[in-house]
Amino acid sequence: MTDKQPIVVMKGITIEFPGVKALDGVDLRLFPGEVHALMGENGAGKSTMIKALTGVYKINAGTIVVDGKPQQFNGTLDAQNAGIATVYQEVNLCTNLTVGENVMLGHEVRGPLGINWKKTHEAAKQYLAQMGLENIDPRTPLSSISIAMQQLVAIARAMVIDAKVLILDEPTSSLDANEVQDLYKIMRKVRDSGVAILFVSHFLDQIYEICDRMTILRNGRFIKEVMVKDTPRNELIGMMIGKSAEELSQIGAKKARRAVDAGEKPIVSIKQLGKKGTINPVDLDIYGGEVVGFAGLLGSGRTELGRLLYGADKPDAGGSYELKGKTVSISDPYTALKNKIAYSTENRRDEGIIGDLTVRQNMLIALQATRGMLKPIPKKEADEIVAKYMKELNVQPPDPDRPIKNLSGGNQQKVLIGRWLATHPDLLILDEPTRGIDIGAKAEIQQVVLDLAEQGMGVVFISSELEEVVRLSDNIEVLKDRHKIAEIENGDTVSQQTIVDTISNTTISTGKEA
Amino acid sequence: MTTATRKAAKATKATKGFSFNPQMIPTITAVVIFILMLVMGQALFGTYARLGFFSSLFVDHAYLIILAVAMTLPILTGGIDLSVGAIVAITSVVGVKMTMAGVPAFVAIIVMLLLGVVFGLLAGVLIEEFNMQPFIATLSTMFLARGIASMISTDSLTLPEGNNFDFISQDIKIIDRPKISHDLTINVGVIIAVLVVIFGYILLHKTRTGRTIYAIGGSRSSAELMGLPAKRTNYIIYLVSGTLAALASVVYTANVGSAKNTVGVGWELDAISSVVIGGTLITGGFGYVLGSVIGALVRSIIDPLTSDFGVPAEWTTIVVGAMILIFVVLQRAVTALSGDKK
Amino acid sequence: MADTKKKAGNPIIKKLLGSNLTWSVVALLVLIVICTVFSDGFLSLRWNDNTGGLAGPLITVLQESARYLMIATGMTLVISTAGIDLSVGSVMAVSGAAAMQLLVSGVNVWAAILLSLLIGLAIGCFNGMLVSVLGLQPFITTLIMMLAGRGLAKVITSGENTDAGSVAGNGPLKWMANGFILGIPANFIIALVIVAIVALICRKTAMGMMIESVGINPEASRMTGIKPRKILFLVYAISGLLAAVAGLFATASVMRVDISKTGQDLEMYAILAVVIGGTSLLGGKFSLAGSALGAVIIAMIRKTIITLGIDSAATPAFFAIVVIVICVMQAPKIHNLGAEIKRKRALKEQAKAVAA
Amino acid sequence: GSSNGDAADNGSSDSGKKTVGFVAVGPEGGFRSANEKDIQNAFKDAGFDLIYSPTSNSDQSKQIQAFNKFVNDEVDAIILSSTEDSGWDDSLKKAAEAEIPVFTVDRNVDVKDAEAKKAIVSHIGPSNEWCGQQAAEFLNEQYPDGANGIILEGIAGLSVVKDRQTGFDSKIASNQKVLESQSANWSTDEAKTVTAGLLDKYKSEGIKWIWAQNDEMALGAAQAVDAAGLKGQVTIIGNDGTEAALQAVADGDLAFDIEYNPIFGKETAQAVKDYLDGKDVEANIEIDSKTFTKEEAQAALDSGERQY
Ligand SMILES: Nc1ncnc2c1ncn2[C@@H]1O[C@H](COP(=O)(O)OP(=O)(O)OP(=O)(O)O)[C@@H](O)[C@H]1O
Ligand SMILES: Nc1ncnc2c1ncn2[C@@H]1O[C@H](COP(=O)(O)OP(=O)(O)OP(=O)(O)O)[C@@H](O)[C@H]1O
Ligand SMILES: [Mg+2]
Ligand SMILES: [Mg+2]
Repeated sequence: MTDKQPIVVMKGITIEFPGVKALDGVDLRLFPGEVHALMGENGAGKSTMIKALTGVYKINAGTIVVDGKPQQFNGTLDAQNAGIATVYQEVNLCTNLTVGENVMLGHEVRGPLGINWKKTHEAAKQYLAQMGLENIDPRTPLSSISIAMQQLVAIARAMVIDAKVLILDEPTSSLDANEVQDLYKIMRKVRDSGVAILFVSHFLDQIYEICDRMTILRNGRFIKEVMVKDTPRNELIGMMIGKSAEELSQIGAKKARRAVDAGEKPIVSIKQLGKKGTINPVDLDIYGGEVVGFAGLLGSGRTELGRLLYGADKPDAGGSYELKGKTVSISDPYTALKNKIAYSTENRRDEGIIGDLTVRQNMLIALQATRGMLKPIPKKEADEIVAKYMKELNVQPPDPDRPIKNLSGGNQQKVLIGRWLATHPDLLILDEPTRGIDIGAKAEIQQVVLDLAEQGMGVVFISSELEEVVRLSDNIEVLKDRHKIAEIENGDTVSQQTIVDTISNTTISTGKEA
Repeated sequence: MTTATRKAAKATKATKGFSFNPQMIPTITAVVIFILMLVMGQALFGTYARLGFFSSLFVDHAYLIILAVAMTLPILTGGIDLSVGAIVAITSVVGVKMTMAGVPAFVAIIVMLLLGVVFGLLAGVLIEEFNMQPFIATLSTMFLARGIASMISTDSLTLPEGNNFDFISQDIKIIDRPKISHDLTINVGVIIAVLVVIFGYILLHKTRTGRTIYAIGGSRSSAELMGLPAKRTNYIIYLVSGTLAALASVVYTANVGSAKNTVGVGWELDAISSVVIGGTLITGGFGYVLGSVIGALVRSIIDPLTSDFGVPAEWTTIVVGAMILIFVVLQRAVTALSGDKK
Repeated sequence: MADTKKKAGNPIIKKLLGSNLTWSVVALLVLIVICTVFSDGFLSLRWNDNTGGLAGPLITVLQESARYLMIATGMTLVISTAGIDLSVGSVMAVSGAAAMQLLVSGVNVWAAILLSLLIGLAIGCFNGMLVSVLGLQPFITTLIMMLAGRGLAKVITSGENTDAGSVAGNGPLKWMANGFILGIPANFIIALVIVAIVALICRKTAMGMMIESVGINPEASRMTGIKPRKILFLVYAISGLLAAVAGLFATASVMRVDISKTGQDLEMYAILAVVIGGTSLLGGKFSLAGSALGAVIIAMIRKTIITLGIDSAATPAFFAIVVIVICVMQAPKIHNLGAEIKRKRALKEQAKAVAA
Repeated sequence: GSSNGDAADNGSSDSGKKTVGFVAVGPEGGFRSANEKDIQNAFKDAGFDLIYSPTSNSDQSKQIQAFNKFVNDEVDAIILSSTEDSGWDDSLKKAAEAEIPVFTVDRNVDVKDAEAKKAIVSHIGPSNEWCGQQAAEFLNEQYPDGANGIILEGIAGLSVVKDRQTGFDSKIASNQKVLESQSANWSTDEAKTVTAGLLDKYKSEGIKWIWAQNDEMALGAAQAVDAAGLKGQVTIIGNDGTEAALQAVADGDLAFDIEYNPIFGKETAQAVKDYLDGKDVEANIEIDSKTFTKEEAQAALDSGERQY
């Protein structure tokens, strides 16, 4: 069909894990100078396919041909040497090293006396600049930058290897509009230099904007390879989820803040609650039955505010925290949970899942913790809870007894949301809950959020996708550089643009950095 | 442009407070406390500032310094090498046996080093090929080495007269005063130790292998997914620690001029405490060779201090323990106060 | 997923081959067989009237394994939190020394037992305090305790190897280590019961899960409302207490404490037992049954050494080789060998097919 | 050099009080504790200022470090209770250069270097070979026409073990059959396990005697024999003459115990004192030890003179 010769040809790839056939005879072709999208629901097998190519997983059947040579890589290093640079789904960097070291690891600039750190850091700075991180000092410890920034660092790292094939597994999941644009710039540049790019994303807009060709997977099976330009969305969605697009309801109309009747106490009311270095003192009221969105750019402090509300970080003195009218001190997550406040982290791998425990245990553990170590949840009750959320959130595979680390990224996220719902909180803080979630599941989760609010739960909804925030929230808190700069009541007049303008037009009066 | 401003803000925030590397704090503390200990010793007993004291501090502990460097590498990756003490035993027994049989010293020394390589390699294979955990793998090689050593001989073997091991232990008097206690003396052993320290520093901070070691310490799986040669590096680490252990054995054997299957019992623990006292995290990822050296010196002056304090016999180990405890607690306190996370 | 059910080979067999327990059992049996081959009387059991119990090589193995069972159990919990307790050997010496010294100084035997257990518990709590509250590294903390503990034992007996063999009324303690229940060594049964209790508490309450979760991902655990500090403190306390029990077993069997030898190097054996039992030193999932089995294997190895009359010089080497063999057998590489070969062959076939 | 002034005066201030460095093994119970306590007390009584420096798990390197430290401290004399008989040349040379007299106790050290030899004034202690010989001779007369036996050794490779073994081998009659020698690492409790094992293993041959190289192990062996119901049928010999062992001999649990007399603090202190006062001192002061049969043991216990 095309004159070009594919640089990577994977045929009939099959991978079995104990109990799962993650991939079943999947084909994939990557062409130089093309951006190729790998499409599929959570658990479809995208990441597995990538790991099959780079040899992280051993294939049970199939052939891999790179540059005309049959290949059987064993490990990223091998693949790299063959010119395949990969950014895996979960951020894989070393938090004990600096940003610069992470970018350059294994490619440090060497002089006669071994590594030349000056040159190395300069090089790192350039690669970071490419990602729009020009102002990050390469000597900053990686642990001190947010997970989103870390994702950018990981991509910068991939640029260091001048590769023939560049693989990006959900690089945009935690980026906001600006970062995504920066990323496109680079992808285009790289593509035009004749590199083949494999791109995974759950944002159809992104696919249609940047990709030329796509391969669709479903339940570990190969569905079809098509050109993007001649595939309408709903056809694509149809192929991905196996039912027609129409069945995906468009959730949440524009909502106006529900009228608060006089004398109604907010679930949570904070005054001047802040933490030096991460978030300046904030006033905030959250009422039952409303969805409060936190909008802001990367590093604006949304996560930090959420963590404060949950007691994950200790707030500085001087702030006040009221729960349903009575002053409390939420000193740690345990007290927060006891007071029916739950927080779902944005950093799934490090602060969310407990990898070796089963899905079941991961779902129950928070509830268990609130009940106390010595009062185990009765088996019957436990079974009910697990069954309920496995079904409601449609966790794949529907087997609660596998280690959660073996689930696909998106499904892990669902399990975690189940964990927090199981504690029946009055206030549920969701930090990037739809990160890495496929369109079907995203709709489900958004629906869940609205239903919860309906039932009178207060929900804080933190997301880098303004569109989502605007669509779901009754009330939007806008943050910038770790200050709360505005509180916008949602309504017909409010649009994404409103938020963007607010952010760019506000200059923080106090000026001083938190 | 929002991008720019926003990130400018981040950057400044990020750099602020990291103007110097917080990972160094434990090591710096170690140095300070070490000096304090010396001052205290001098003030109370008046012998801790003598050149002779420093001479024997280094001459008698050259082997421990080498072992500390050897131990630093595995610990930085979150591993450990319990076999160093036993490797000292077997290499010294073999080495001395050979010289007694008339083999020229330098051949014996080479064989000793090769033995170290072999045991390092064995550990590497067990860890990488049969994913045994370093602790267990090296515990086994420790038993193995010690066992073979005592199978070879349980006598205390003495180096024959005029063997050329002597050159290592020959005193080099830098300052020669009438009283030996005021001489400043070193020997080749000390020089070897210094070279080993330099080697360790270069390996860790000037080579990619060194950086990979830190990366593995941060997260082995990440290191692998980042395309770093984790496996090869781990082999290198245990090869090096095994070989350095053998080198330590050469130095020690030369000093005492004899060998014994029971030599080096518990030295691995001394080495580990030295490394930890020096501020290296036992879970890996953070630490410095120079820290380990300081650690070794601290570990070395704890014993003399204890005996000078005239601690009653039964209490000695308690006091030694207490001293190390106070040390790590102080270190921990300083680190915590200087506000690093967790 | 794509047809989850369809799997190659019999799942049960697969599972069995996969599990460490199986390989431990195999190892144990092999050792027993070896011993029986070398000394025919090895499996013989006879009734011994003046001890009022069964006698024979296997019985002594059970008797010795009791102490390993204790420390291995405590060690399992500690290791599951990604920690380590090097002080168990010294704690054994301390509690043993305390018990003997108290007996000699005329304290009632039960009081002596209780007190020495409390001392063990106290040391455990101290470890726990340092690790959880001060956040010191487990390895160095317990290493310090290992040093100090020995000293404490020496202080308690003022440097003597106190012998309470001739103290009147030391019966109960003596029985603990030498007595028999229905012909089976009492200390072994006591140990089993204790292990069972710990296992029950771990699995019937949420303790086990929480310990594992702290070991796997402390930060995530904190975010789910677990208090990692509490858990850490708890496991070290338990380890200390169980080590004290082991100390009683070790000293009561001869009614004499050996301040420099009692419990020496036993921390290493405990750790070996735990690992042989299939718990990773990196923390996380633990198996008390596995560790128990590991403990018995350790005792069996030592027995084998005696039975084969291995020259004392060669003992460590023999020990090492057995351990290495067991661990290598447990390596996935080995028991996935079959599957791996099949996979390789399949791919070869394909390659040919493609080529053709 | 050494300041002069009568060491007998009980100057609480260090003025005129002579300092002696004691390179020791450490309180490891049994013989060791008794011996080191006695030495420490003896020197205190003799008006010396004794700095005690033990090692851990008989590690020679720590002893060498302590020794060299004493040289730097310019103590007036060094008492060396070494864990190893070799490896002391360099340190002794230093001592010689600093003119610090060295007195070896318990274990003699063999020195090649002539310089180093000068440093050693005298050796004080009982003989290990003698102990081994006593055990052998007792067995020979117990079983004139031979019998099967086993030996419980100390930690493999220590020179005590070798010396006692040499002594034993030099005297034991050819008709005595040693079925097996196993190490029980000086430990009562290990000795019990090992002995139990060997009793099972050699049930057919029948074990008539057990020679344990120290009392700790002898007591362990006795318990194993008792548990196996063979009490009285096996001749067990211990070594060291600790109180517990004598008690056991008196009770008939052990047949014979050989003393390795730890009480020579006085003699040592005297030797040091004489030397520092310029008198000359014997190069080898052998401390004689006793042996104990049932009666002798009982007598010794009744006399109440045993300090350990
Ligand atoms: N190591 C593993 N062991 C067992 N099963 C696994 C393992 N890794 C992945 N799987 C299974 O393979 C299937 C595909 O997972 P994969 O991560 O490829 O999905 P994905 O397409 O990347 O989904 P997402 O969009 O959420 O990342 C999932 O059902 C998952 O449970
Ligand atoms: N683990 C952390 N340790 C220290 N500082 C952090 C950490 N995570 C984030 N920060 C810093 O705190 C500030 C706010 O980061 P945060 O992640 O809350 O931004 P955000 O608004 O949540 O955006 P996003 O969640 O999309 O990253 C940023 O400057 C970031 O560098
Ligand atoms: Mg994925
Ligand atoms: Mg965030």
